[in-house]
Amino acid sequence: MDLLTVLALPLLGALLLAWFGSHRFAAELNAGVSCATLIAVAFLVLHVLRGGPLLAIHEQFFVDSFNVFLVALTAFVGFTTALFSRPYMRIEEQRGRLNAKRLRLYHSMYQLFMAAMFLALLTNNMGLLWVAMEAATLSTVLLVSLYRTRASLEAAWKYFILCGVGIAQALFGTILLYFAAERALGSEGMTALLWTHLNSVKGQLEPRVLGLAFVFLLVGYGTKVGLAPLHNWLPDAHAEGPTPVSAVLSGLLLNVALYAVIRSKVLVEGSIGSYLPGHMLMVFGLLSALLGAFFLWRQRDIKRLFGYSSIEHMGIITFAFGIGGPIANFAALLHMTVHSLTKSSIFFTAGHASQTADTQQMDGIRGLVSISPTIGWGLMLGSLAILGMPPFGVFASEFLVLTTAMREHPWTTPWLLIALGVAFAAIFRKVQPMVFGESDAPPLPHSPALVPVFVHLALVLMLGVYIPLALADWYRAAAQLIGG
Amino acid sequence: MLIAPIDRSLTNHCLTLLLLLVAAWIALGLIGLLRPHSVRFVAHVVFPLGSITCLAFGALAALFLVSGHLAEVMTLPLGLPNLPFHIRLDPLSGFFLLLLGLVAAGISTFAAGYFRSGQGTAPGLLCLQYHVFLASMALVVLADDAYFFMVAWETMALSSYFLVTAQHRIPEIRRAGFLYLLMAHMGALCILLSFGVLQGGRWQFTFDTMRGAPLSPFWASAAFLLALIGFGAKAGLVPLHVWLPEAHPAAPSPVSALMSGLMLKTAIYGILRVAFDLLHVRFWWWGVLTLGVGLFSSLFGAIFAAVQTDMKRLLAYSSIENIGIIFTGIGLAILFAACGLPLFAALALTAALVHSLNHSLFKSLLFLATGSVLHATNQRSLGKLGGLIRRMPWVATLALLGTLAIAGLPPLNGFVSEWLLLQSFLFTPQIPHPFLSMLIPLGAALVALTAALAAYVMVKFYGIIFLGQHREPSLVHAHDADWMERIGLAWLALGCVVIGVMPQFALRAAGTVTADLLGRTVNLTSPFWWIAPVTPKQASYSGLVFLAGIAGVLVLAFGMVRILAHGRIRRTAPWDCGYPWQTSRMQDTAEGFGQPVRHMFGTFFRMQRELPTPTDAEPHYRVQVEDRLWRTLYLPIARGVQRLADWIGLLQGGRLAVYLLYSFLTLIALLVFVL
Amino acid sequence: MHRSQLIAESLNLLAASLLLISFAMLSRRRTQRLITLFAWQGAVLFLSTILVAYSAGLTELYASAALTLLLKVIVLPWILHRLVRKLGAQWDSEPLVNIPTTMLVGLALVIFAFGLAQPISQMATTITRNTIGIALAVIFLAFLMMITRRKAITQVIGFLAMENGLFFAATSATYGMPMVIELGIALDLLVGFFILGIFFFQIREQFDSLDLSHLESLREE
Amino acid sequence: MKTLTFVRQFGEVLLAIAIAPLFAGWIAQCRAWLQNRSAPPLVQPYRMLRKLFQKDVALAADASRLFRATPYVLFGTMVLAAAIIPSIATDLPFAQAADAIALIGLFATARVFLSLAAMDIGTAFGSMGARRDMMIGFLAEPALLMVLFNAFLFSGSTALPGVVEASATHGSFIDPSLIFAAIAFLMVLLAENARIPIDNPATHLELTMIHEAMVLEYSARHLALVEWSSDLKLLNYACIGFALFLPWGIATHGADGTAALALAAVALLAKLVVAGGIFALIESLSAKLRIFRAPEYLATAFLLAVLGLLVHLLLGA
Repeated sequence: MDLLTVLALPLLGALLLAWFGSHRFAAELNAGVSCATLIAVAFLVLHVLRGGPLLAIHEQFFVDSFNVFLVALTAFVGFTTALFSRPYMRIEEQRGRLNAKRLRLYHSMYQLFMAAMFLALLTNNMGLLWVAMEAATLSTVLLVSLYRTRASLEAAWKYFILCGVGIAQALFGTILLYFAAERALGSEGMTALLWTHLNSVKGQLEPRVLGLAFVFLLVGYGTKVGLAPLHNWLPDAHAEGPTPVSAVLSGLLLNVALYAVIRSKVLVEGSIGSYLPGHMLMVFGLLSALLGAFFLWRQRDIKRLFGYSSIEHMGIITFAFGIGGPIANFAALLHMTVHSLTKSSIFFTAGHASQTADTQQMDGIRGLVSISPTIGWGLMLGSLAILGMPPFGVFASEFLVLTTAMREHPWTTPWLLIALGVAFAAIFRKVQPMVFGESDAPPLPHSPALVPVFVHLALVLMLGVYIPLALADWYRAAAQLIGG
Repeated sequence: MLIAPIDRSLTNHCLTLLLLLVAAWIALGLIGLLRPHSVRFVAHVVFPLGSITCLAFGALAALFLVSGHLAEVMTLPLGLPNLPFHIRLDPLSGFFLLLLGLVAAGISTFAAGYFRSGQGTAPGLLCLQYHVFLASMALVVLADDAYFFMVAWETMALSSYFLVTAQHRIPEIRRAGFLYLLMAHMGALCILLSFGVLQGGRWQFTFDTMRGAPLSPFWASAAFLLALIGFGAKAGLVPLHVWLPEAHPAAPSPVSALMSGLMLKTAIYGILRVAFDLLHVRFWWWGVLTLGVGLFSSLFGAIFAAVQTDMKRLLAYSSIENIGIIFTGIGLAILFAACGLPLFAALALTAALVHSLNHSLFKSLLFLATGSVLHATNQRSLGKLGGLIRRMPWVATLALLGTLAIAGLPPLNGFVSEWLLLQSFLFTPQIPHPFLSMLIPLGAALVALTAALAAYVMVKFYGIIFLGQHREPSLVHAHDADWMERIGLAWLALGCVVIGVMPQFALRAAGTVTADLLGRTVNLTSPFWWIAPVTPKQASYSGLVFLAGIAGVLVLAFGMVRILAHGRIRRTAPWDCGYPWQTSRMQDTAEGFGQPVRHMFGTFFRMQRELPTPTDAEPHYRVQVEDRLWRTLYLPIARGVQRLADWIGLLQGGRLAVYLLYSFLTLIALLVFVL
Repeated sequence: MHRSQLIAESLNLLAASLLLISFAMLSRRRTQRLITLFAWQGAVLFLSTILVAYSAGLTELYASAALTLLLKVIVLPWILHRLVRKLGAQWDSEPLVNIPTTMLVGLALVIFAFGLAQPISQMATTITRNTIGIALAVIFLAFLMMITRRKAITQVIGFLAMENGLFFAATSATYGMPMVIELGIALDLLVGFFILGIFFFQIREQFDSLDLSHLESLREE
Repeated sequence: MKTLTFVRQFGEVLLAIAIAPLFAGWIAQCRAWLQNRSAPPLVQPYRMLRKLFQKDVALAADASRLFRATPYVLFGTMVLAAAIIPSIATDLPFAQAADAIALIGLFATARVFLSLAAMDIGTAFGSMGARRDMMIGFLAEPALLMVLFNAFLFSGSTALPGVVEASATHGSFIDPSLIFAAIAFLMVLLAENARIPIDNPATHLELTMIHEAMVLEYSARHLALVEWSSDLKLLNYACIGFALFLPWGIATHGADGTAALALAAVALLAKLVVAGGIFALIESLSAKLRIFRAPEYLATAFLLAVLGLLVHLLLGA
């Protein structure tokens, strides 16, 4: 069963690496496991391509057009990040910022995190979804504080408390959901929380309860998405954790959290039959985009900068989901994909850039192209891509979002315009001097692993000018599924 | 039409062939990457091939125009699902493609001689960016759906940004590049929103659906205004012009030529496409607005050009002026069209189109000339040049043609378009609107003023660079341009002369466009050597007679003088009212030449001066002229963003309890909301 | 149905005491006292779960009741006590907001919670009607406590109290979630708690204090 | 017939070239009378030209070709202009080549060439003169254009023959707007031809010179051509003025037999005599303005022209 292997492999890897995590080949092992997972996912995807959506194990797990591409994306980015982390972590070790023990923790937790993500994506059970989200948090907390510096500890602590509290709200929401579902489906064991079942009877669910439930779920999972003003943990965690962790947090965790929000939005919208949830999402999205953009303006730390940029983009995606309708949903899904690809690649380059300059302060990073053209151009192109410059895919989704917004809700476009403009100015005026200009820093001891960067960027570029048919069909089907 | 027998089978495939040539450009760029660090390979192989491609490109476009086909469409298997890339070749795009091909041919030829190996971007990479830039400009003009248009548009901005920052080690150039890309991006967003208004609903981003889409006056106006802002930002309309005088001087000269000569024209194309093709209604106040902005930009550009001391900045401001003139023509055309006077609209539009063509010819010519000067002297400041006509006769002669053309003097091309514009102004009293019919004619006076100021500016430009005595001793070693550069310059100069002497060709090319957009053309019946846009009785002009007349009398007079008198010449020191010892520092400086304009239009500038006092040991005079808009418009915006960012930054106070409070309050608020 | 009547009565009594304990936690300063209160809360939770299990005759609820007893009454308080003694964090310094104000806000929150819960409890099928409102109130109060306290350890206690409220909501309002999820939640709780333990020591060795005022360096300056 | 028109054209051009110095001389003479000095003989300008042609050229050491070509270019432009302006008859083959606006362009070309030549030697006064002359240019052109606008509204054409024909068919009443325009044109004419009150052709005080400063470096035959063409320029402007405002006597299309032509020639001479007198009068009565009063002066001209325009639009003639 492909689905089980997808879930089992990372867990297995976690156990293995808990043993051999400090071994010389741990990094390779880590990459290998991720690669195996990727292959398993590939089989799963083929299976779905052939057989269409599938349910498994008493309907507890399922793959439909909404989560299939997210699963694929997660596996892919997980793999490339593992590849990237090999030389990166080695350099960190040489610089004496990490030791073997910590590396073991890192590797096993990394796999555990992947496992949690897959569980969250694949489960059909809203309760299990919650459990998986919590697990994902817990597994990353120790990664954020991996360096054991004051800053990293503080970041991890805030991350833990804020997301913990948030997640608790989500649990209450889930309970309310169950409470309502019970009356529609009966409390017979496990079925009451199955999304597919709920979705089929969402018309009969009690609107008021679901309204309340949605608020709790939105605040809960929204905290993990990093929607303003619940976002405060995000920049700290991104800046202080090791770069691969920032990459997967930004590239994957946020997506999965948003996935949870949308799953519940579908139910609630179906039940209360109004645009209330949609409008909530739009407001949250706009607020996040705007605040994110203005936060960007004053950043000094490169990883913090791109952390805030994640907030901004999550805002745009949420906004798009809020608008609803086939095009906006399509755009949102596309944006999820390209954002995680681009953002992770940016974190890869940013990590190496800060290693070359031996600081995360952007004032200290100068003239990357003259030291290592690959890093420099990687960062430049990545930033341009994330700023929505065609022909990169981010532009495609922003194009659809903006045009749809202009048509459906014209009043939102000035705000979007401000957000995008400020974000552009803020990021680009920081990136340009980092990439261009003079520098006398020595090159890195290890050759940086930039293949992932350019693979990601190539994919993003492709999505800008050509979207494969299968992917487009998934997006469309998912957009239908989400409806709104 | 012009060429009676044309090979139909060829004209039927214009679009395909054009696309192939675009692909060829990109291929050439990639070839350049094969040997990224070999200047000789890039300069002697890639760029010449590129210029040949450009020639073919222009020829094809011309062929399409004369073939009289209306439109060819095509879709590429790329793009978004349900929205493949649509491509369309119609007279409007054909005209701009012609312009692109002709001018780019000259520039590429020049570039072949120009690019040297320096620090900064490697020549191979430069070559890639250069050809991608060309290709994206062509695609902008060819695109037939909003998405493809935007992709090409932004690719154009991006590639040109990289070209501008080729010398990225210099901080000012980085600043210029940043400002440029920022403005370009904001403009692009406005254009995008304008398309958002124009679109016909789900997945309907093709221009065809937009043409049909019915819009309420409000939304139509919104679309037009957004487009005007967006394209205006690219074209450098005041007050969106600030990036232009920074970016154009920063770039290598062939790139400045491309940007000023061609990229700005894509903005013209865009506004024409939206105003005359996509929008099915036009209101008179759109025209008045465009006209006003255009007139102001042209005057503004001319005045600022007059006080510049850097030769490339001077040309950049003169670009703003010419763009202003073009927009004036467009505004008139919209106004006439809205008032139901299609013939006069056609006249004004013709003027705008022909001026676009002319401007791209002589402006690129002059930018390239400054490039040669730059190579010969490493000087951009007018204060350190002078007397180069004796060191680099080729460049000086060809630049003289460009100077006369851009100064709007007969019998060269610049005069033709300005003459047409004035002609169309003559009919503004017929506008059925009491105030407009009295106010708009005064615009003609402004155009005349601008044209004369342009002449002033160009006398300054040419006189200070090429005439007089060397202001720096080092200039003695200045060398003339090499033969590739000369060919490039000569090609463009030839264009200026031909269009000036036989404007009928340009008018016919523009005629196909106006016929397509407005259903009318100006009077094209007169023979090729003179034009009479409305009726011969009303007004006519013949550049050929001018040239022949002047030349004939010149030769006759020369002959007569030689026959009747003698040709004896004594070389002496200059008589300057008998003032004994002349030095080169006694000539007019650039600042000095700008003085009357500074004096008369002082309100436009923000001036800082250091005047010498009688007791100075070594008296010196410095004047610095700034754009008021920069301090009154842009810096306040930047400061506002900064302040806002500071306030918002306080949200992230670092205290966990406060963060918890945020989420708690959010929770409560939402609960209250759903209650 | 006299028996169910009785059970309902006593459940409501327990719920009320849960709320009372939460208020008490808001007002207390000494950390040990807080921990004790937390243990009491756990005990009440245990009893209520037993009662619900008994009245509804759901065997797996007994299991989760046992889990509650084990975790929240015995293990966690014990560990917390040891931590406090080890780290010498007996006294919480002055809370950010003074106690009376906190109480007033708490009161307002309770009213708000009841108001929210009103329509829901109307449609509850279980014998435990109004308990969901109380659960909500408990959650809010815990939240409030986390906001107002300064020490890391008190925040954690607040966090755990919130979990209690959730658990109470789960059992009383819906006769408990499916077993898998119960287990999952419990597991997460446990793991989370151990991570907290690790943190305490790390924070201690870095900042040699558990005062959160040290953890305010990451900010937009 | 065609050949005849060409002959006529040729004759007209020759006439213009021939009488241009005479006109200048006439003005000088009138001015002398008005300032009761003893006047130079009428043929004085011809003598000067002859003398200049005989002299050797003293050419500045590093004068470029541009400098040496400019006098011929000036002469060419002015002769071409003379060929285009219908001073005697309207039915001229060259008249089609340009309307009045194009004529302005032609004069601008001459101006630019002269300014460039003035900057070529690189002396202080040369570039100063060039700068000032170009300034006068951009101040004068708007006013001139507005004058033509008036003529166009009046006659529906900017081609001078068209204007003449129109006023001929119109009968000979004076449109009120044309009076404003005429005054404006006169003011522009004085400014454009470097005469008092903008410039003083007779001055040799360096700092006040404009035209003189530009031709400072020219000598002998070059100077002769420059002077001749500035005389031609004055004559051309006068003829434009006649065509626009006093077209009486000019032989119109169709009615241009030999007699008519002779009459036209006489009329032209008469007009020139009067005009010369008027110029002299103005120059004697008014004093030269400071250079930065020039804007006010030309702004007045512009204002008058615009007033004419508005009057016309208002009265809807």
